Amino acid sequence: MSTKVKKPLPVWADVALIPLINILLALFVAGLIVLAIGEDPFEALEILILGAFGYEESLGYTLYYTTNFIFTGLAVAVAFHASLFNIGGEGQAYIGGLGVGLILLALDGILPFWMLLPLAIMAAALFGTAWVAVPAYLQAYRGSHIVITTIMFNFIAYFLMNYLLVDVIKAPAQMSPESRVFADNAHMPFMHEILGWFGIETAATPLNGSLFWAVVCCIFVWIFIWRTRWGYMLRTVGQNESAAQYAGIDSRKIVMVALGISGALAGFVGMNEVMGVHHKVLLNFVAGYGFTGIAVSLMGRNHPVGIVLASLLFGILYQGGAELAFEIPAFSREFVVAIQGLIILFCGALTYMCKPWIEGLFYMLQSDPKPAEKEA
Amino acid sequence: MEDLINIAISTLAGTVRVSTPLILCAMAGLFSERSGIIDISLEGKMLAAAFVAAGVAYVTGSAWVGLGGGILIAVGLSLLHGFACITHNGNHVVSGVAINILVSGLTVVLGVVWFHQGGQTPTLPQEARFLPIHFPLAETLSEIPVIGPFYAKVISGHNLLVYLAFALVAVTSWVVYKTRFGLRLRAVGENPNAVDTAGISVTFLRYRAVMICGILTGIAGTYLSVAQNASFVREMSAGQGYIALAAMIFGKWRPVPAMLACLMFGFLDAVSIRLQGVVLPGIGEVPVQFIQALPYILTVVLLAGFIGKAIAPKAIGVPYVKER
Amino acid sequence: MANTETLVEMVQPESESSPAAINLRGISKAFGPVQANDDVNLSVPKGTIHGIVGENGAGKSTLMSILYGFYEADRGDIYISGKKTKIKNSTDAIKAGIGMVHQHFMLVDNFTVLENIMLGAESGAMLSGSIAAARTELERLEREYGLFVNLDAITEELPVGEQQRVEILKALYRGAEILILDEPTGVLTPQETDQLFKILDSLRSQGVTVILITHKLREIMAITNNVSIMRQGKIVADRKTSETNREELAELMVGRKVRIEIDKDDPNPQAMLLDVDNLTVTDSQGIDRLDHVSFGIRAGEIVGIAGVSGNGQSELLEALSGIQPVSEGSFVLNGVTVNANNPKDAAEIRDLGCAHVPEDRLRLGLVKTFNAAESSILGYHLDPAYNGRILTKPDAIRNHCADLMESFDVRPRDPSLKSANFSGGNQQKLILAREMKDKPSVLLVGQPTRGVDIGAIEFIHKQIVAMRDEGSAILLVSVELDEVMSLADRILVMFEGRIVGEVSGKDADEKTLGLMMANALPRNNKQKQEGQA
Amino acid sequence: GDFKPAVVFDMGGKFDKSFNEGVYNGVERFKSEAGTKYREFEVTNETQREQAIRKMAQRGSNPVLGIGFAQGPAIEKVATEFPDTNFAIIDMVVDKPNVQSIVFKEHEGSFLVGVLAAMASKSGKVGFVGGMDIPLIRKFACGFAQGAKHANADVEVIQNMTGSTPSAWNDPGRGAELTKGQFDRGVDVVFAAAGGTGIGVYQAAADAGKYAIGVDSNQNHLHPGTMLTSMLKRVDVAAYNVFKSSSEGKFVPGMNVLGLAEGGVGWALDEHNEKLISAEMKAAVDQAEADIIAGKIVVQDYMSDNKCDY
Ligand SMILES: Nc1ncnc2c1ncn2[C@@H]1O[C@H](COP(=O)(O)OP(=O)(O)OP(=O)(O)O)[C@@H](O)[C@H]1O
Ligand SMILES: Nc1ncnc2c1ncn2[C@@H]1O[C@H](COP(=O)(O)OP(=O)(O)OP(=O)(O)O)[C@@H](O)[C@H]1O
Ligand SMILES: [Mg+2]
Ligand SMILES: [Mg+2]
Repeated sequence: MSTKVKKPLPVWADVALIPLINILLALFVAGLIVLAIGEDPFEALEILILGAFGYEESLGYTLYYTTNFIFTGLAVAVAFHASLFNIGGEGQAYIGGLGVGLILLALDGILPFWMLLPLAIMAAALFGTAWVAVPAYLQAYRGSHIVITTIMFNFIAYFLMNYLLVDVIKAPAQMSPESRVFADNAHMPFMHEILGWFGIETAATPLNGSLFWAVVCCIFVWIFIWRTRWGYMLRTVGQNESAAQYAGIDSRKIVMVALGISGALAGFVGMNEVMGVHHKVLLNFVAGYGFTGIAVSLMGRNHPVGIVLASLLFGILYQGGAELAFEIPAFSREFVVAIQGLIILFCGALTYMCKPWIEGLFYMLQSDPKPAEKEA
Repeated sequence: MEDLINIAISTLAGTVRVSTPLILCAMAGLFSERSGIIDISLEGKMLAAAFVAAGVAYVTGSAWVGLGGGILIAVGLSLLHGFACITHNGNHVVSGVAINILVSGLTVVLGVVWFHQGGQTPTLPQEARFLPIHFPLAETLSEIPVIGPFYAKVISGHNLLVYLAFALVAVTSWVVYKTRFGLRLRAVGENPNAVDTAGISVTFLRYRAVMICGILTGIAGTYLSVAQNASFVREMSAGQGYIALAAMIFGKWRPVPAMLACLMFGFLDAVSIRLQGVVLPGIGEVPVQFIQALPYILTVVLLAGFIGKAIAPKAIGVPYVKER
Repeated sequence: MANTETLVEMVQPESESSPAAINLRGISKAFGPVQANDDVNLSVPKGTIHGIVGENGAGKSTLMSILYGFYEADRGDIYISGKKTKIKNSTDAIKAGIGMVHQHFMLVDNFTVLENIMLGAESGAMLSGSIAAARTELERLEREYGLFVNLDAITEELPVGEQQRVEILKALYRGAEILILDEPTGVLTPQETDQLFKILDSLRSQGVTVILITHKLREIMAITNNVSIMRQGKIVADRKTSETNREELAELMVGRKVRIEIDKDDPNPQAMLLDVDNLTVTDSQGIDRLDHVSFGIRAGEIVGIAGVSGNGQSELLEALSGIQPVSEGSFVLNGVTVNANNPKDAAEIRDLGCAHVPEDRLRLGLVKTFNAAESSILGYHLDPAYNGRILTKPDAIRNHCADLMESFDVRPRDPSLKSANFSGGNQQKLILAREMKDKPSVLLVGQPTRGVDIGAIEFIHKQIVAMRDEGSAILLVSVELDEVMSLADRILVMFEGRIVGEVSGKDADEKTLGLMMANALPRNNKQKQEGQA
Repeated sequence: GDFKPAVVFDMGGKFDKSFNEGVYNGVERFKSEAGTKYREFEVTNETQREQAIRKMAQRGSNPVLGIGFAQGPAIEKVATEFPDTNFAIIDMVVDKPNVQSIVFKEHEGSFLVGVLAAMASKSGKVGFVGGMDIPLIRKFACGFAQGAKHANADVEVIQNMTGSTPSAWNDPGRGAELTKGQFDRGVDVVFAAAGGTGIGVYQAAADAGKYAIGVDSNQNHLHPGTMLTSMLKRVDVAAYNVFKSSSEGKFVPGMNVLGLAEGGVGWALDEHNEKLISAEMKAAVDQAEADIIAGKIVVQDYMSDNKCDY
């Protein structure tokens, strides 16, 4: 029998070992650069890790970023399963935040929190969806390429928000282009407050209730995609449109649904930022989370679990990176950005680089390869 | 009337200037994507090229050497993209995003270290730039109404790279439709199996495609920092890579339509610039933001109204693996 | 197993000296866990046609792909006319004078025929030159072998039959000395097949060596000099064609006796279940792909559609199954009228009790990336049996799939295996099982046995007849004439979107049908009137 | 507490070719003179402001200097948490006992360069190019327009904004295009308050042989001969003083409004542009300065009422 039979990698190697090796590779290369600018890579790594987990405050920030990335990552993923590339998370998140803001500005004095919360969630979803509705419609019924239209709608969102904040919702007699701060009953409780109710004292961080909602969204997306008929139809359309037609699935409706959900998920970034952290509508609070969501989703292989892990990684990079810039003068924020780029490159794009070696290794470790059983 | 014509002409001149980097990037993206490699790192490549070109041009005092430097770095990044996507079947989009992020950070870091001007490169002396070329008779003819100024401002009076960009559109469509390489390029983006079984190396073919993509983005970047401006400023590509990508799709991955899309966008942009602060009868002053958003809105409208379904090359973004 | 030397002698009556054109020694190839080829030895004398038969997934395509350099063998040597040759990629193969027509065509859909043929064999860096050169050369080839194709047609718009001619021209254009054909006749009409065999014959007479993979033993007997039988990645036997027969080959392939004819008793047609009236489908260019077609199918009968592929059969199926909109005319399905004003999509048609086995299994029939279980509910995904109010019922779906696999002997019996990883034959069985499961009153079947090995064919035919006997109305579209003849109770012949003739299954003969299909027969009195009888 | 200076730059970063960079130059000067190092951080998103400022305070930094109106809320919050730490903020008013608020009368400085622009213009058309369309920038524009009108009642002022994202502060290409557009409409003097985008504006002016006016720091040296002048906003001095005074234990909380009178704003005259400023221009602008200080001229501050109706 052939000794050449290669066993496929065990699952754990595929989903755990390889990513780990990739991260190490990325850190190694990053380390070389750190050396190049005359700093100690290990110290840097330590600061990065401690800065991300070391003390309760840092953990809070890490998870706060993670929350945003989960939302945008899921948004991209849902669209991807219908083989649609929603590059517009940025704009949808921005407008989603607007929705939350408007609702809260209108009702914060009037309604109690437990009524405002669902309203805010709906507003975020609704506005996010609304912002993708036109591109979605054009994609479904006019065949206009979703990538172009969503890029355009990102720009349009920036202009719209800039106009609204400077000329419309800016609180009078205040220099900065921001809305007034919501009344306290319209604040998403912070995690330290929530834990406080249970008598657990933690440092104040921007991490807030939205994290729970993010988790809910993960579960929802998983169920929706793999455990409902709509998810089934969505994946069918995404994988093989003519088969969908054969099955009597209206791919146009599906496209609308997929992008609608995608937009809603992106919109929740607005909730985390506006209702959870800043308690007011302000300029460019999205800060690129939408775009990074693309990398998050793809690195997470468009699966909620993967996305959570990828989001965590990015959370670490953001918070730990900030700490690096804070602690080591030589590390400008741009330097940190560059390091992030490297890590995305290795963990996201060069994922399979080391796979052959690993496979080779595994099959060397394989004692007597058993004859491959045949099919058909 | 008189100055209306002037406005019109200056708008067209502006259109040409604004469109140039878009056109170069659109052609670049076209080569890459026709070969099946999605490239959203046009932005990053252009930015890197702008940085290196400006730096090199400053150090050597030669725009041409700067151009060479810009092209080199962009090709280098293309090879990195290829290494990830072609050799290691990595995800094209992630690789692109990574390159964009890497570059936006690195340019500033290195800029600060090398030039101590906060990521900006020193202002280039005129002789180290690509300066406007004035065609013969431009002055004399400019007396003639309409045609004169048109010739002087729109046709003549741009720098070399502008003319190069338009020439390259012609070259691109010639290469894509009239040469062996073009035939194979179009084939590999549609069905790499066919190319492979025809005895052509899919890998090598795609690498060549992304390298051409690099060369073109290199020129685009150089235009930004050595021709249009006289120094590199952080993030100076300001999203034009994405616009170019959109324009290329708008043109359905075909050279001339893609160029027209770029020109359209440049035109809308040039118009919006000149519309800022105009007072419309009745409405009063239109908010700046609306005017600024106009090009993007109109692009969507045109796309929806007149451009049919854009069908990407079939094999785009799909890694080529025989043993599934 | 016959060792190669003796084999070479035995198949070389003429020049003892000249070495075998192809000589494969100990070829092995594994795909992951699957040992696709296992120590294969094969020797093909120059100027002969060598047949290879074997069940689906036996390793035929893989072996040929290795010879053509598409895959690299894990072990083993290749000798081309006696000389050891390294074939690392298709370039080497082409250099060695090998040409291959792949089972799944390797054509660029949106290219013209000419471009497809030139690709990789251009004469210069500029196309203009190559085009002119290619044209003349191809026109010569076309005349020489009677292989006519419109060089300027867009490939994807051509019927499969012609696409295959393009593939053959591709090989000949590269001056192939050795020609490999992987299941070439799967998509051809008898005429086209005869045509092809004439070509192969003339090629042989000019010293070209041909390897022919097919599931149709009749063809093996008709044209090959020698034949090798593959099973489970091994060559289990070599025979001289003159010294074997279909029954033996079938047995060698499947490892058991198979009956090649099916016996079915006469139909007793009942109520009209599908009544098609002047059905017309017009494509985007405004051409009538389906041109005022009228016929009816009663419960308990099989109506077969014969015709050269690309004469409207696909449109007929797609219109009746709700995939393509009806442009004109109508059809009545179980009493419900469907026409331009009252369109129905595929789902609605299914709800009317009409199931559809599509011609193109990979494009329509299933989703490659889905696992078998998921593919096994495609089109029935809304069925309450698999859905709660919100959630689907994974177990129900798995069991359903397992049942299907059991009842139609789909191998491997693994509902969680990716659909793509079943051989086409097994994919086909899964689809048939799915569509026949709830005993639809009307069944539309397209190419039920395309590229399926005889073991499976026998089984599938039995199932179809069984359905008829249980009172379903069945529309069978197939380019396999003997399939149509042996299954159908009535045969309609289509040409250019019209029905040009009808014969009853019993007294149909290949010749007249063939002529009808080419519309070369004056319309005889046998049509229409008994159609509605 | 003891003197451990720290500065938190805003989104633009310490090299924004604008007020962040001004602050950077100021604190660098302090560093080189006093030889005391300072902690620094550049925020990259909205949330980091508070985080960074608090971290500084936690690390015992004192004083903590925040840049830009956007840091107001953060400073306010952290200042309450750390009553013993001194804070200072530029471009925003935070009313806390341990906070010094430094705001500039940009409108006054802009007024002066507006006067110069109007007088230097032959075509009677002057231009303004802003970065992002935010109130602060409208404040510059409004002051500039008033100055121009003051010098020449029927001068036409054409205003452009670059964009609606932070990238509007780093888009020289677009800046150049906007400027060329204005030139084509007859403008021959252009004032840019647009950070890095200004680089493109000045370059375009140099290429076209028209006048440009710098902003914040003295940018006359960039293109001697075409840089008419620069509107000075001495954030560098302000930042320097914050550190200096605290190092001497003389930190004073409260409002600190820097206008012409206080020398916080002004216009730049040096060897690079002296040839461009005629005697009468100088006279006129000095006069205007005197009048403003004397209160004879009241320059309308856009931010006071979000209006620019002069
Ligand atoms: N691309 C591939 N990747 C992985 N495994 C493959 C691939 N192609 C073939 N195989 C494996 O090799 C075996 C033989 O495949 P092959 O295509 O040679 O069968 P075949 O004889 O051509 O079957 P058929 O009669 O259906 O064409 C299959 O059972 C399959 O498991
Ligand atoms: N992705 C894959 N992974 C593993 N095996 C595969 C894959 N794709 C195809 N195969 C195997 O290759 C063999 C032939 O595949 P192919 O698609 O050629 O089937 P086929 O030749 O169409 O079968 P048939 O002759 O029944 O039509 C099948 O046995 C199938 O199991
Ligand atoms: Mg096969
Ligand atoms: Mg087959």
